Amino acid sequence: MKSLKDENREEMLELLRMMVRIRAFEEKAARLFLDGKLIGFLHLYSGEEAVATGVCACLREDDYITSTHRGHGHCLAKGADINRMMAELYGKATGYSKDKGGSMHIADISKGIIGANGIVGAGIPIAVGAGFAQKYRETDGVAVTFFGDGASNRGTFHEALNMSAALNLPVIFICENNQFGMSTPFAYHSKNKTISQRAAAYDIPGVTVDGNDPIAVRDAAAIAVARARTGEGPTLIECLTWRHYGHFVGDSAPYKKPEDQTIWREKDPIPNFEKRLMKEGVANAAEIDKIQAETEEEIQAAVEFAEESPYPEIDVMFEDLDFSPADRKE
Amino acid sequence: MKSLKDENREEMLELLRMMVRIRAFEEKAARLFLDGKLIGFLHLYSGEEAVATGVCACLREDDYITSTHRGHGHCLAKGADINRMMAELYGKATGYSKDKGGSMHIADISKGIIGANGIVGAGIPIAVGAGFAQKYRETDGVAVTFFGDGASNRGTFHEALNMSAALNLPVIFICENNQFGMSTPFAYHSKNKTISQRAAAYDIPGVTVDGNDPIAVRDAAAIAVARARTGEGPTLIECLTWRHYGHFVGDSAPYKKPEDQTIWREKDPIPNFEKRLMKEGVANAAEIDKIQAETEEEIQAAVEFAEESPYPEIDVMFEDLDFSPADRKE
Amino acid sequence: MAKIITYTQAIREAQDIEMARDSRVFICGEDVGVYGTAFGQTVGLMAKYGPMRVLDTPLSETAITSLGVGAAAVGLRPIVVHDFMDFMGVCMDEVLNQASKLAWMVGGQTRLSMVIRTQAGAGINAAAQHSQSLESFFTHMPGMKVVASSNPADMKGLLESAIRDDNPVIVLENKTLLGMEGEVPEGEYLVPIGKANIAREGSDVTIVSYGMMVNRCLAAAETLAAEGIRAEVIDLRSLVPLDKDAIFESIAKTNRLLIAHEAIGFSGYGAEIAALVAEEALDYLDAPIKRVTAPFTHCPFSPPLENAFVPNEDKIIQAVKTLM
Amino acid sequence: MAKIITYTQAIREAQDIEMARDSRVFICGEDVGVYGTAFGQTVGLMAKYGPMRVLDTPLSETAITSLGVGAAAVGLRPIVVHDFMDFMGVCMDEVLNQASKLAWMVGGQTRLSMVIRTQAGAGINAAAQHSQSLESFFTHMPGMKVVASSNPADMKGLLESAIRDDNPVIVLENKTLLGMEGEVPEGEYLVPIGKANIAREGSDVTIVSYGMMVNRCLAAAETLAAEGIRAEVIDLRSLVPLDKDAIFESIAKTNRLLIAHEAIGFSGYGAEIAALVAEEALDYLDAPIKRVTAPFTHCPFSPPLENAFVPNEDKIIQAVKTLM
Ligand SMILES: Cc1ncc(C[n+]2csc(CCOP(=O)(O)OP(=O)(O)O)c2C)c(N)n1
Ligand SMILES: Cc1ncc(C[n+]2csc(CCOP(=O)(O)OP(=O)(O)O)c2C)c(N)n1
Ligand SMILES: [Mg+2]
Ligand SMILES: [Mg+2]
Repeated sequence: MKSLKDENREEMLELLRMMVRIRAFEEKAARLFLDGKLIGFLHLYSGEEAVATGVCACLREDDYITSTHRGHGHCLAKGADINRMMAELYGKATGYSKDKGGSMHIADISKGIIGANGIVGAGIPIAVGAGFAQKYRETDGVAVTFFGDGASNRGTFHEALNMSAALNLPVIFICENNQFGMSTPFAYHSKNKTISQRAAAYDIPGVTVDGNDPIAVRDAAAIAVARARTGEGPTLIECLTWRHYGHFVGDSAPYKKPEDQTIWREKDPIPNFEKRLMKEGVANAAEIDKIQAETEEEIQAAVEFAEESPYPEIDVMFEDLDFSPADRKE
Repeated sequence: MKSLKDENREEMLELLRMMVRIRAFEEKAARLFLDGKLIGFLHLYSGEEAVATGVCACLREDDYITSTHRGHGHCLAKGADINRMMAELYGKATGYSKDKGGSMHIADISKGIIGANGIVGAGIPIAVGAGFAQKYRETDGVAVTFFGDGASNRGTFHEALNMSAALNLPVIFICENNQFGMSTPFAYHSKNKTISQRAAAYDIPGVTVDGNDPIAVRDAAAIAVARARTGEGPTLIECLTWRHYGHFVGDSAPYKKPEDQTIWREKDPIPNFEKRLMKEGVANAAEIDKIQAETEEEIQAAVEFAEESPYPEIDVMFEDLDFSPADRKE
Repeated sequence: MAKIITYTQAIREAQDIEMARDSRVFICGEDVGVYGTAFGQTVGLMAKYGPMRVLDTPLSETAITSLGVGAAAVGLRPIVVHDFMDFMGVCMDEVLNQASKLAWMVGGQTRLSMVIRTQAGAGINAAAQHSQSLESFFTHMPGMKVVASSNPADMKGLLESAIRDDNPVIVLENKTLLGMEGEVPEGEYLVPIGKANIAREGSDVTIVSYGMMVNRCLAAAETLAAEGIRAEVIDLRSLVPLDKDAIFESIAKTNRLLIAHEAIGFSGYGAEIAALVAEEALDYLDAPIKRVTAPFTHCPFSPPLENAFVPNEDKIIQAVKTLM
Repeated sequence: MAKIITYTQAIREAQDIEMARDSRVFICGEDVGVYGTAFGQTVGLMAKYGPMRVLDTPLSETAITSLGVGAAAVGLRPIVVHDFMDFMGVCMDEVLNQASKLAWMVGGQTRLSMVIRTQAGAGINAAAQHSQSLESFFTHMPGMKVVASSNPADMKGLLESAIRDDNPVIVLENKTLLGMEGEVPEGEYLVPIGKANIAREGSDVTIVSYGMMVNRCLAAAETLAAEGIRAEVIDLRSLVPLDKDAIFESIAKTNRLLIAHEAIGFSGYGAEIAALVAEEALDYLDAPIKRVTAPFTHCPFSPPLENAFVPNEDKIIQAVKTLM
């Protein structure tokens, strides 16, 4: 594991803060669901925080991301507002979509978040379009797409990687290999030992990193982002990680082996990063506690915001279906 | 190029005969089209005969194949009846489908030909189903799918290769890399230098062979078929080849460079194989002429058969849409 | 003999019986084996029939459906599972251009005996990409049969018939019915495909429906009865082939027609029913045809919006009253 | 000013004008650039606008459509080309769950200004997988507009309007109209989306149609006129949004309705028109509604069968006569 000696202290604390924020958001969402306050499908990102955090640390606001059904972490890491996200889960009018979307459809276009997606693998080629737009406009922006090991077996993965490679687009493919597509183990659904080895099929770089180490993720992403910004094309990064809970809140995950669960719990990215920060003298316990406490407050405020927000008017469901040409921003 | 010394003479002549038959069929079809006797889309296989011929030389009647829009060669090589095929092109009742299908839908289920397909790439995963059926029934049969370089960029390619690898199915993937998907050159539509390198993405063997050499194709296919028959799973074989004409009859192929056309015309599989047979003393000119002459007769007979056949009754278009349970073969 | 089981158990039982009966029948799809799917319709079947006959697959709907097509083309009888109908956009070519056409395109040289089991409907706060009722697409594909059940017994009987059918059949399940209990005959049980069920007799108005919505129509009919309006409720069960005669006979008696379904109205399946009546049975009608459907928008996540989106008894009752 | 050009040239010109006008507009698809597609609708545009604005792509409809979705979501205005509508099964999810829903699902934070150009129709002996008219699918997707043109002028005007529209629009071309010549206004030309065209006035019967079939309806109307039957022919031009009023006003006058389209009838788009009339304008009718459509089967290859499959003037004439 890389030493943190040469790292910027503020950046390190921000990485921790983001991971803690994501975790706190997810744990709160789970609690609220079990308390009957939230409904629908909630796919939690707990355990995978280092991936979104490490990747988005390399991104600017004018870079784009596409996300998945398990998207809260990506959205927070890319700068989405925690209050509006919580309101979205609650089904309230102050949510990002006036609450038509819910957990699986959070987006913040102003922050470059093109959206979570309920169709597994659908976001992958949408990022190709966003990356194409960057190139079309001759910016040095990039597009990043997050997706799972399960999604790596959808045709969209293949078409998107090939197209980005062939057209040399600034797209970065982040595969979150959390070892399962719903109940199906990676070793069952794929014969290949790594997902990164698929990059060779398109003559682009592919790398596998410890997805529970935000520094390893950030370093790999930084290289990929730099390549993309300078016109060197796409990269595939596989991040090995683990989801702490079931596929969705309510799934008890009987298909996970207890011994694996134990091993991976020990690799939990947050306590490990905290220990590392302390051990390497980057932060002390008090500073870390402060981050935890501040985050708790943020989350509490978000819950209050959401609870106090009104439900949307019924007619909202008919909005945003037809934009007349008169509305058009030229 | 491998010596033919150790080859079975009859087999060599059969390889030649099949290539000549396919070529003659295609050239006749083109002529008939230009004479206004045939209509619709005709995608000719001229120039690519060594692929279907070499592969099908390794197959049994109880092996399955799926084919493409450019399927005449595959069907002939797998044993389809030339008369019924010609009738199919003519739109006659004696065609394989009672003439509902036409060129892009020729099939002979009794010969294991599950069908040509008008949707590029659709046949690839259908072969996975046929291969699955072989394994399900515990036969040592295999399923082969033919597809183009263009099709190798469809999601179906990816899903099919991964699924066959993960489930260890007896499927052989034959990519006919004829350098173009319609007008789009391979070097434009794919960054990878070979298509066979995509096999590594699924931890299965992949190999590129000279698709204009029936022996090279047959040898690669023989290895793949043997692996599949003995439960060792799928193989991807890329055959480098060239279509002599445009994408379909009527396409003048302005996108082809004349110099490439010249180079590849010199690699024409049929005259080259004929020369080789003669040079290595496997066959003499008279024997080869005889094959040509016999084939001409076959084709002529097929044309006559087709011309003399009636058009189907109109009501035939309502047949085969609903098989009542009473018809069911138990 | 009958016993009380749930809709989910009826699905499981139908598959179990048919798999025991015919070794060519197998199930394939994501998470159908070890997990028995997130909703439980295949729980226990892998343990009983082994991993080839209850095949867990990679997350590849296109290849899964094609696996079904290829296996069926050579004589097996696959049950392909796509948990949510919404996902079938990703394998639409396989349904539209392969499964529904193959037997016909090859002139009947083979048959394509394949079932696709999938869930339709809203009502579980799953939002726009997990709540659709897209059946009208599949009813516009010659060669494809489409059935939907409003209760556990029909579910069992239709699914068994679908598995034995020599054509591709889409079997629609309704998410909100999975826990519904009902009396279901034991052992082999076949409900004929193509035959509607008069779920309630009446003489004043005909309500045609299918799937989950039938239950809301029945509840509405109960309320209407209290007000003196006797509604006949037809549960189509089979969308293709459609039992036109059942509809025509009923409206010959009632002279009024309401069509109710969960899908969006515009270009929904109800449009075809209305069109057929307007073409072939217009004279029977004493009032305009009415449709009660989801409005022309996407299914919203927020609970009050979703409640307003899914048609309910009240809307059915109001609509019936406008016809009287 | 107007000039005589073909339908294909009209398509090319509309794209050319809009690309010159708005640098956010680009075309992407297989063989659209160097080749100008097999049918020529984009010939010369790559030479004029360069390879980024006329983007040749790999053979990957899913990624092509998604490229459009992603680029549109961030403000570009793609024209996605799928040569044949039949191929759109392979990217149905991208149309159904992404393009049509994205702007709505994100609460209007962005718009999805994207055109999909594709060809419908039979008549060129291209058989079951290259001859379909699948428009009804797309009319069942809220958020998606669908237009179809029966002649070069409308083609140009509808396509330009579609490119300027702030919603996803499917623009249907007809294979058999590609060579059709007609007078087309020069320069920018917009035909409003959502407004039907009374292609021929009449008082005895209303014929509603769109796309290629409009021309057959007009020919039939001509023949009928000789027999004293004055048919009004409505060319819908826009399927979604639908100009209901144009239909209702016409049948208020004629009291008879025939709907003609190339698509299969069952669950075809004509069903929705019939249903709307049966719901909202039944009183106007003095006769049952009639539909003239392709029969419920696949498009056959063999020429005599294909001829029998595609509806023609005779069938329209016969059907009108049954209404009189
Ligand atoms: C196309 C499609 N198929 C299936 C599903 C149901 N589904 C939702 S998430 C999921 C598993 C996804 O696995 P992976 O891509 O590894 O992501 P993870 O959930 O592990 O983050 C499945 C099967 C879906 N939403 N979309
Ligand atoms: C899904 C789909 N997309 C596009 C087409 C149109 N089309 C037919 S053949 C072809 C090119 C196929 O190229 P390749 O796979 O290399 O096969 P080849 O024609 O070279 O044998 C295209 C684009 C189609 N039939 N199906
Ligand atoms: Mg996963
Ligand atoms: Mg090719």
